[in-house]
Amino acid sequence: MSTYFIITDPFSTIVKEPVNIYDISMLGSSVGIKNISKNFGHFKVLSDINLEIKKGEFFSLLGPSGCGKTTLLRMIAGFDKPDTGSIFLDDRNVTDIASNKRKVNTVFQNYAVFPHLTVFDNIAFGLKLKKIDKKIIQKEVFTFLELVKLNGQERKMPSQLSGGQKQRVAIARALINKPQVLLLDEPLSALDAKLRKELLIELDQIHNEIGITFIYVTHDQEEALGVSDRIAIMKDGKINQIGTSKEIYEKPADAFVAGFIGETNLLKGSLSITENKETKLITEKAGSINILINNPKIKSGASLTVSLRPEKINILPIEPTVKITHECLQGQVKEIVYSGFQSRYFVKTKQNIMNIIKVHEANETRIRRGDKVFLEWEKSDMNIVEFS
Amino acid sequence: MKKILINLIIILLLVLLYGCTNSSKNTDNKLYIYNWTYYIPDQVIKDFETKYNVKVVYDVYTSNEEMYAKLKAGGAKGYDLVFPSGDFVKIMISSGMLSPIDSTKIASFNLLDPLITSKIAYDPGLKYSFPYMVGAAGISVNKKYIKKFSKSARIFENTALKNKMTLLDDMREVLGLALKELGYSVNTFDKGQLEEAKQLVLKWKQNIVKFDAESFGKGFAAGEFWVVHGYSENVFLELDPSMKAQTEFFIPPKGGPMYIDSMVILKDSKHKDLAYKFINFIHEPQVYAKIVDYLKIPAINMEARKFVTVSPNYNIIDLKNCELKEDLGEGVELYNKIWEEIRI
Amino acid sequence: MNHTKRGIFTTTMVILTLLFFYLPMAVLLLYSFNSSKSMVITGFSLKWYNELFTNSPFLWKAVSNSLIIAVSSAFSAVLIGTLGAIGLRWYSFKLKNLFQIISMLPLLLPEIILGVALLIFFSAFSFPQNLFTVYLSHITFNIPFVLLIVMARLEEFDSTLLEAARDLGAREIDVLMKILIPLTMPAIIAALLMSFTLSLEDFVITFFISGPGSTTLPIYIYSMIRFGVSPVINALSVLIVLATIVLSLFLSKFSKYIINH
Amino acid sequence: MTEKSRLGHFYLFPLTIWSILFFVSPLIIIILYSFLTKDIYGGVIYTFSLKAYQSLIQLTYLKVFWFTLKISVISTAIIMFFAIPVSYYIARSPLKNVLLFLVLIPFWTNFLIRIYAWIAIMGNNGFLNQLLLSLHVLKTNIQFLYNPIAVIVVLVYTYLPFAILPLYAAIDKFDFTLLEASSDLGASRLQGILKVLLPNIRTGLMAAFLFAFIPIFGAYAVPQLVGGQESFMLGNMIARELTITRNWPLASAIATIITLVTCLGILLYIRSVRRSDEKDGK
Repeated sequence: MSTYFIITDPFSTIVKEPVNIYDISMLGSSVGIKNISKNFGHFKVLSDINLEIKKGEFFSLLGPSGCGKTTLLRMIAGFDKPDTGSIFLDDRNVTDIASNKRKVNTVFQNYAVFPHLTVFDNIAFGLKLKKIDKKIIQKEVFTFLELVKLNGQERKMPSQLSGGQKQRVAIARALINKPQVLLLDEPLSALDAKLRKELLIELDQIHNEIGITFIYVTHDQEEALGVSDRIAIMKDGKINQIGTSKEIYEKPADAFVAGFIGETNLLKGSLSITENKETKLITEKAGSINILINNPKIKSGASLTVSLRPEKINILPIEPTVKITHECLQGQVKEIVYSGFQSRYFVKTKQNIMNIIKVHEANETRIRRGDKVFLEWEKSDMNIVEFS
Repeated sequence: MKKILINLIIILLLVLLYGCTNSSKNTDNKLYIYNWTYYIPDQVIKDFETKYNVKVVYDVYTSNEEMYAKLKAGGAKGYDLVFPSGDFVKIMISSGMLSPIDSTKIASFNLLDPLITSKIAYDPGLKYSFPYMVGAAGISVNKKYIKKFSKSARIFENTALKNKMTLLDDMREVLGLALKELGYSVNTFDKGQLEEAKQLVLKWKQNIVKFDAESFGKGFAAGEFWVVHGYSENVFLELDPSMKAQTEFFIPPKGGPMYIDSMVILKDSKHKDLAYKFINFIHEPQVYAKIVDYLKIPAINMEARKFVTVSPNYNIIDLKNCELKEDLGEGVELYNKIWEEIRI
Repeated sequence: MNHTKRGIFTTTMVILTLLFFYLPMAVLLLYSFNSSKSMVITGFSLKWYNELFTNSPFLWKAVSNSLIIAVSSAFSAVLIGTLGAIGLRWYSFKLKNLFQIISMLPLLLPEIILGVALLIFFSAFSFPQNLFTVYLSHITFNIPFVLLIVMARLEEFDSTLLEAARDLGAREIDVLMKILIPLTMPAIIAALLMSFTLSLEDFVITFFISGPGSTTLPIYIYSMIRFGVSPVINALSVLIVLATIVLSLFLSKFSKYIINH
Repeated sequence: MTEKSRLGHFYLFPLTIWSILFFVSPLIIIILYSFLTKDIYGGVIYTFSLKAYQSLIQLTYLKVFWFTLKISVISTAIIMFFAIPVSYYIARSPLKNVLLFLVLIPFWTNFLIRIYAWIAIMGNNGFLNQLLLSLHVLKTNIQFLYNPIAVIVVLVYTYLPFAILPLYAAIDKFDFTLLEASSDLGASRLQGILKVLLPNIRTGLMAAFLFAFIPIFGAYAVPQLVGGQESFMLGNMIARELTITRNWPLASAIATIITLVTCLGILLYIRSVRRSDEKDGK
């Protein structure tokens, strides 16, 4: 996705004097989730979730609100208990251990910074509870203040801090307890867009420095795709797909994932295999389109849903020579939405409207509304997301 | 968890204990007196406190009923000395609230006026009570506003004084006044006589502003009321010196209910010795005279009469047609019913 | 046109109300400096103030009784009520709504009912009536106010603060002492002041359940209104109003929690 | 039982004990007493009797009930008549903190002092009479005290702040752009207030009404001190049955009935709050 990290220069926030990593690097642990189910009344929040999160991984739970991702996170934290199933930290079953006894800490969506304590006391909260020597606490607090770039702010009250600063306090407050797993429950959602991007990169950097496991809950695909080692896409209490950002974007497992991650054109139709083994998708509206079928299970006559990302489509004012690996359709431009470095085109092909995104190039031929155009894409860019 | 619970219970208990100590501190060397309003001058109490180096805790009531209800409801556990009227002495004896009085411990037993003591039927031989004062409710008139009036209970029939008069809010006193006016006994159970009395009171009711046993004295002094039915001391102690000359008090010539208020020691009293000391102190002739001068009512203690300097508002002789209220027993229901019909 | 008319109506009502509120207080102030015992104005004098301070031992005894009761019952009510409010706010259980209504009921019942009920209750169990029963009764009617004020504050704050604390290793006692109580403190202080004032002011309940030696200031004032020989009461009233103003100024800081119940 | 609910029980433990001991039990006892037989010297005899309730339906008692209701309704109506414009004004005023403070002072001032102040004003030789006499409006003193009007005046004075405060809180939360919207749509100011403001502050109105009506319905000291011979309310009746006629079952029966009436009012209030919450989609 070419749309990320364009507004700010990401390196401007990263490259500063690094914190002494050896002081704070900790050991992460793996998280195992076995057959977890949870009902609130008659409502099934989670059904039979299984998940393995590796040591030191930056793992995201991504899904629309109400998909159960936060509930799952709260179970790992120990705030909620599953109805069935178990949670493991490094192969130790922690399902019945209270939150204050798990080596897991949480960063909350709404910061949950204690408003009656100074920045210093907020960060020191966990250590003070453990009755650790004051000098050590002080040293630790300053280390973590530096980690989250709040040097010199330790005497302030939370009401004097900005949202981003509060969230930094919350992060330091969680990390100072040296958890094996850090849980982040939509930590950036209350911040404005610019700040969100900055802090996300910092989080990634912190993760790299201290090396513990991060479990990050979000409904924002940009965030998840940008920093995660792996992502689990959830919907209605189930996991739809687990994979790296690229796998998920390029090879969505189903129509929901395809629609949820980025934008897509979904083409529905039935498969017909011609006598010379050409495979064609006969759509109701766009006519017949040549596609590639790699899955032997898909038989002629099966109904298919195919995903085609808007940026994979080329829009041309004149008819191109179509290669064997490509497919081409003709259409008319209905609407153009200009947004700086790129434009979005809505092109009508027979009855169907296709959504196309094109980055502007120098000297490109200008396409106007109402123009007749040709759409061209590689067949391999079409993903079958559903079939029956 | 358990620790917190225990801590909390301890805190709660401590707080409760704190409250307890507040109340239980006052055990010794304190005499708890429950008396009518204006019945003993503050100075006498102070003198008693200094003479015996004790503290007196002094609370007041405005009617026998109020006092009795309070004692019945649980206040009886705290007081030592109470001043009920005769009928209530009898009630309190029969409900076992009183401690018998040891006559040998009372020095002034023979100083009481036999004219009065002979009338005492509520406690023959004074086994449970010792008389404090004798008197009767009467009528006070403000002569500044009322130049001419007849000295009789019929003054309440004067429509010219409508809304300027009060009757006591006390069933026995008001019905008794009417019964005597009609020539009957204040202790009658005769339904016909009571019905007649009721009609008479209803006639008076049209002219009075309220039934009041509490603030009639203050109201009279402030000029709110011109004619009030009540105890003279309650009125006169409220008056400015300038007003005393223009105030006249009389006992209706046909009589009314009279009372002998006695000192009684409650059964649960923890300071009986102090209570005896107090009774004896009150009846020291000079002390008693001081009280009588303050109240301006006749002395029951014959020895004390020698020291009296102020002429009372009325004399023993004015009470000749008055009758002592007796406990009505079950008959109180009849009175209650009639009184309710008048009052509500 | 229409607008100004309505404006005049509400403005008039406000002025009338304020006059209505303050006329009696002005009259008390006037009479407290009157040299005569009656209500006819004869001249300026401070003698009633003098008498109040030098010659009213029973009154000051009543004041001290009132203060003892007000302080002790306010603290006890706040202790019980704050814990109760935390319980009602953060935990759910069967019949919670019913329980909540019952806890609030003493606030809504006419005072005389609570007075009579407590009187009969104490008498049924032959509980001696004294300053201690007054203390118990005052706690009873103060608790619902504490609940209201503290719960209003608890409603405002975010449950994740508690989770965050537990997550950082806090035990329940730490959550209570380090998070809940400090954060509720303004409301706790408001509740304390409110209870203190209500207790100082209560007449009806105290009147019914008072026993030997438990004359509080309102009971004493009541007897002064009915009988009692001097306009000291005017001077006393003025001082009470002044004390009220001072207390209210102090309270205005916390009034947010008191008004918004 | 989960850890959480155990903790809840722990926090509620003192409150529960206290409520049961010093509130619920006393209420149960008065209800029990109302079904017992009176003892002529006070207290009760432990035999079942409905006499207290039977005597309550006598004309004399019904008269008191009717009088109490009348006084309560009139006083509360006057209170609401003042409270609504005043709290509206305060909520909209730039000086609202000052005005609120001015309302709070009488609210905090000792209740008996406030009653006494009115005795000083309305007395026969009180402030008002003196003023009117010296202005030659009057030739002789007028008796302002000791009648139902005096009772109403003092009750209104005493409980007006109790109604203003909850109403103010409700109006203060009201979104006044709604009134602008309604006037934009052609409603007059009065129509706006009647059709937009009042329905939206309904729970506040209800609370104000209850905070004034309930204590007035149980008033004792005010009719006792400034009422005349006919100003006899249920509160006075309870006190009277408790002390003078020593009919504890009857006093308990009246108290029970007032309690029931109050509970009914509260239930109606809760229902109306729920209804308006549902309307708001909560």
